[in-house]
Amino acid sequence: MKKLINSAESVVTDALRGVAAAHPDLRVDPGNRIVFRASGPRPGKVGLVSGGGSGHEPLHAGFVGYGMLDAACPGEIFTSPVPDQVIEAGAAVDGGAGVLHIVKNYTGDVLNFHMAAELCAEEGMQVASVLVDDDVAVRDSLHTAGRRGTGATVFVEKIAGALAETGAPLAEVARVAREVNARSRSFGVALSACTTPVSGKPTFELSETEVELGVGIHGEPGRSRGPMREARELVRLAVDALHEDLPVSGDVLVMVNGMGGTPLIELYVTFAEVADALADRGARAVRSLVGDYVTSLDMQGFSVTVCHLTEELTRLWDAPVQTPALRWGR
Amino acid sequence: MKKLINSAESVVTDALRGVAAAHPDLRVDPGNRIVFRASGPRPGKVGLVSGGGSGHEPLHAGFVGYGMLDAACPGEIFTSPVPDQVIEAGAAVDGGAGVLHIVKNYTGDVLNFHMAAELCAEEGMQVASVLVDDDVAVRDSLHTAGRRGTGATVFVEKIAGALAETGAPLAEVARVAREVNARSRSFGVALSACTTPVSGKPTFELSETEVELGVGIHGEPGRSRGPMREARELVRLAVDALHEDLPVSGDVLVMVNGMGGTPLIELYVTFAEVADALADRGARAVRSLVGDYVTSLDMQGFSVTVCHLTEELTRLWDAPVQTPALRWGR
Amino acid sequence: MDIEPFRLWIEEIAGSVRAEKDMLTRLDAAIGDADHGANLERGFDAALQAVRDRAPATPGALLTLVGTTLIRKVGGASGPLYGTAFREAGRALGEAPAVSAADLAGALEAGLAGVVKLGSAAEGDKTMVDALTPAVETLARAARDRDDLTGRELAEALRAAAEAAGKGAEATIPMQARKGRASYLGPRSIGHRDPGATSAALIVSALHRAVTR
Amino acid sequence: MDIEPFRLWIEEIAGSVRAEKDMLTRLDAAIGDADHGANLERGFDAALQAVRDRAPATPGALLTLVGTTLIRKVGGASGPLYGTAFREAGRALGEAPAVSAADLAGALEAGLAGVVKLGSAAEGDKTMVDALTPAVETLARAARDRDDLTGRELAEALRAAAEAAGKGAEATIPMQARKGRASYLGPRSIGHRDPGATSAALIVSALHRAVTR
Ligand SMILES: Nc1ncnc2c1ncn2[C@@H]1O[C@H](COP(=O)(O)OP(=O)(O)O)[C@@H](O)[C@H]1O
Ligand SMILES: Nc1ncnc2c1ncn2[C@@H]1O[C@H](COP(=O)(O)OP(=O)(O)O)[C@@H](O)[C@H]1O
Ligand SMILES: [Mg+2]
Ligand SMILES: [Mg+2]
Ligand SMILES: [Mg+2]
Ligand SMILES: [Mg+2]
Repeated sequence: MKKLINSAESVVTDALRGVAAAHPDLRVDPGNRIVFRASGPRPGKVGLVSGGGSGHEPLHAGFVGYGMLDAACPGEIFTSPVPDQVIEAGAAVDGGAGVLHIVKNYTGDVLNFHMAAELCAEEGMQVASVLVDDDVAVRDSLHTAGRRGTGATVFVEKIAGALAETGAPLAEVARVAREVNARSRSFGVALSACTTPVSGKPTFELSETEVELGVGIHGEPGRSRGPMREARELVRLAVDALHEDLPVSGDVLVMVNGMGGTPLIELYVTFAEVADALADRGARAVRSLVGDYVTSLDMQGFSVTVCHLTEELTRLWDAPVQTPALRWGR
Repeated sequence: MKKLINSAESVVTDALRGVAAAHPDLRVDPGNRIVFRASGPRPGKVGLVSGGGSGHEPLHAGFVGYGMLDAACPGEIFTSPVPDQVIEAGAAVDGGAGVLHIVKNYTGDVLNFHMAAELCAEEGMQVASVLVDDDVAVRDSLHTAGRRGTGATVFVEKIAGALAETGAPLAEVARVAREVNARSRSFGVALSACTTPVSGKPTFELSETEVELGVGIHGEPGRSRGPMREARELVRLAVDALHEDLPVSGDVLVMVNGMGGTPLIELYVTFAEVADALADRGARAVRSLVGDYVTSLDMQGFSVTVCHLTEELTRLWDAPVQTPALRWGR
Repeated sequence: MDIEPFRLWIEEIAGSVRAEKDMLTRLDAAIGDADHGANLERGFDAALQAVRDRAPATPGALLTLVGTTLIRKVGGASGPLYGTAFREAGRALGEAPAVSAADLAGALEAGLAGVVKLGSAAEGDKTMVDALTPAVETLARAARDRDDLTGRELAEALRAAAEAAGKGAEATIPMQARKGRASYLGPRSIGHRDPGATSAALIVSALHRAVTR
Repeated sequence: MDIEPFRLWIEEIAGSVRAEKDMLTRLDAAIGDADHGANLERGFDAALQAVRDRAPATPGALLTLVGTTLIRKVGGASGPLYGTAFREAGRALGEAPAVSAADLAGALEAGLAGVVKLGSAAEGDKTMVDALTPAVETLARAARDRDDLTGRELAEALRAAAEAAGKGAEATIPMQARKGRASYLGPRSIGHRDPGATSAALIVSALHRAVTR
């Protein structure tokens, strides 16, 4: 394993120093490991806090800024943040209109945000939580941990962030966040596993002729293993999985997401196939993102996330955003 | 080799379909392999045309748009474009004020752009060329191919693009482009080689304990091989190499560039060390980019590019830009 | 039992987590995300440090401090779960400067209940609950049968509890996970030992060693 | 010589480039960017197609068409260089429907001059020039000595030229590159055979085969 790090222990803190040095619009609290907007809370605006394990950059710190998050709480690599971070972050960004926690559905994230929310509520803070669980590779059921939160997190953060910017109340911001999640589905395919700095070994082994279908964003192996195929066929498998869960049609927002190790030229090849596969089903990719947005360290592969748009969601998606990783309209 | 492609032969065309589908602001001519601004030429504005081998995405197509390029000509993977592309692109973007060719200094690019420029001139088009040659890993001399053009290309395209947007004449735009190049230096370090779709094998072999110092952007092995070290020390080597060639001081624009396979969290770790190493020499990273801007397919590693700013260059860097890969101020 | 064996317990846990870190991570790599060893090392090192720095006065205060530290430092699923376990156990012990074997058993029962309430895993779901439940039941049964246990009897009960925890962890191998990350694998989680059940067994063993040291 | 051996030449080049594509790419991977085989395959396949589609009437027109096609299709360093070589050679042959061995030698000299003018590489710089120069000189010497060569003499001269090209390519191994991508390696380019010199030798060999076929 070769990694551009000083030590496995200091990766997250070192990266936060880099974030602070690179982005004057952000303020970093390295001790508590929180990334805020430098501009501070805006009175009357709902504060958006998200967080999760590191290793998924630009998620979440890269989405802090005007029109999106107010603060991000990065945990250790692939480990959810601790409640203290979430509590501190919420207190710092609360403009009096309450705080929305955007939580990806993993046991660790859920439990730690849950504890934080309880403690915040005890101290009189208005807190709502929205759970992102868009990954159709995992079958949902009452008796399991439920679906994982993956690519839709970017959509939820962007769209809820845009609504919050208008001064909408907490309940409304939470409502739209849940709506985005309900309308979004993701599926991932890995060509290779990833290697965490701490373990130093790939999280699973794939041969030169295999892919992992339905892979998670922590290097968890997926639903099944299959033979490597050309991009067109891998995309068909992914779009079929999305379609089976929630039939695609109409205007959709699409993200073709690299996992950290995929060359951008391959993501464009993939996007071309996704757009075709959607068109074949009568859906139109009217808005899109192509690139690395929710990564898994150095994993190679792609995920597709589709969100079924409404007029409101399209408008909020198009609204100005100014963060390190998403920027437009301003 | 596993790649998200349909075939080695169709990578570039397939990716161009993806670019067309993802970016309504761009117009793609798939036959001639040219990416234009959808808005077309603006009368009186110098047209900026760049191009080069594919595999370096987002360079160059990702930099087509307001405030930057007017057209990009992607060649095959790591192979310069052919003169026809450059001629067609220039004819389409010429708003009557002439066309600037931004050419990275590789024999193939130089020869093909040179042939294109000659043919354009024969047809009465006003053409100027600027050669980007910022890579200090290659010793410059009259008897060699000279330095390679790498990261500074992004700076040249951004800053010359901003000046062209003001309606400045061709000679002025070429002058500022050359100034940016003269004030910029780059150095790259590879942790792994890259694999082209056609060859299917890594361009060189590196052991688990080695790095390639001064690597090029086509998977060319670098100046020398050295032991793998922590990020801080690799950065010192890179910044030393820059400093030896053109002492760093004052306000600088810095890019820490991934090579396609490097996790973003590692690039932030790297940026933190670069900012420190510059500060130790009395320079300040007042503007920065951290991410994948000039890639080498799936190569892992980083390159650092430093541009010594002037007031004019800072102003032009800050000017609005609206392209797939760089976007601000608008 | 005064506070000393509780202090030793945390020391023993920190030591065995450090020794078995790679093994725990390897188990987590197979069906999770390869961080369980690092998570627990970070957590118990910090807990040990907190106990040294803050020198809590009672067993209850010590366990509560350990739990709070785990919650604050570990993250992931195991942080809040183990953290809650220690906090609930500490709360059950109250402020008594010394506690009986029955108190200890009651505290561990409270800790387990906290884990189940927070994570809503049942036995058979392939989690730490599968190691903790038989261990806690073994100790509780021994303590329930008698007024109080002698030192030797307590040691023997804890040995049996540790053995039960180890068996419980072993028994997770053929299970299909229904909670935590491993559940994403569905049937492919079968055939792997659960990392949290394995660390739970280490924690119970550590208690046995702490009491007999 | 009428147009036929020239048509055959392009066919032979396309065939041997296709056969040796991987070898050329491997050489380019060692000191360049691993595309020389693909570049030339794309170029000469297109050239062959163009010759078939457009059926040029004279040797000069054929070589010019090949050169233009290479420039349009190959890209990279080798595209303009080989393209210029064929275009200059074609231009030298003018519109004659048949040409002498001396004409051929003159055309190849013109082609080589075009390469040198465009790329400004000298012998010893570790480029295609190191294979082309001895080959062109060998042929020119044979043609200069005589009024015109018989078919057998021309074949023999081209065999010698091909051999000289091969030796020239071989001789690039110990050279340090001063032009093209390989120059970036500095002393590390030593010990590798130049891909362009190697393909140049294939092209000269192909001419020998075309004339004797
Ligand atoms: N809902 C739950 N209830 C009880 N234990 C759980 C639950 N979810 C996960 N666990 C335990 O946590 C362990 C994983 O811990 P760890 O790797 O530290 O956290 P994470 O899964 O967040 O990376 C699992 O092996 C399992 O024993
Ligand atoms: N300036 C030059 N003059 C003559 N030949 C050159 C020059 N530069 C490069 N070459 C030849 O071109 C070959 C490489 O061609 P190719 O791989 O197709 O192009 P690129 O280097 O652009 O990828 C080299 O092996 C060398 O023989
Ligand atoms: Mg984890
Ligand atoms: Mg090339
Ligand atoms: Mg884990
Ligand atoms: Mg090449």
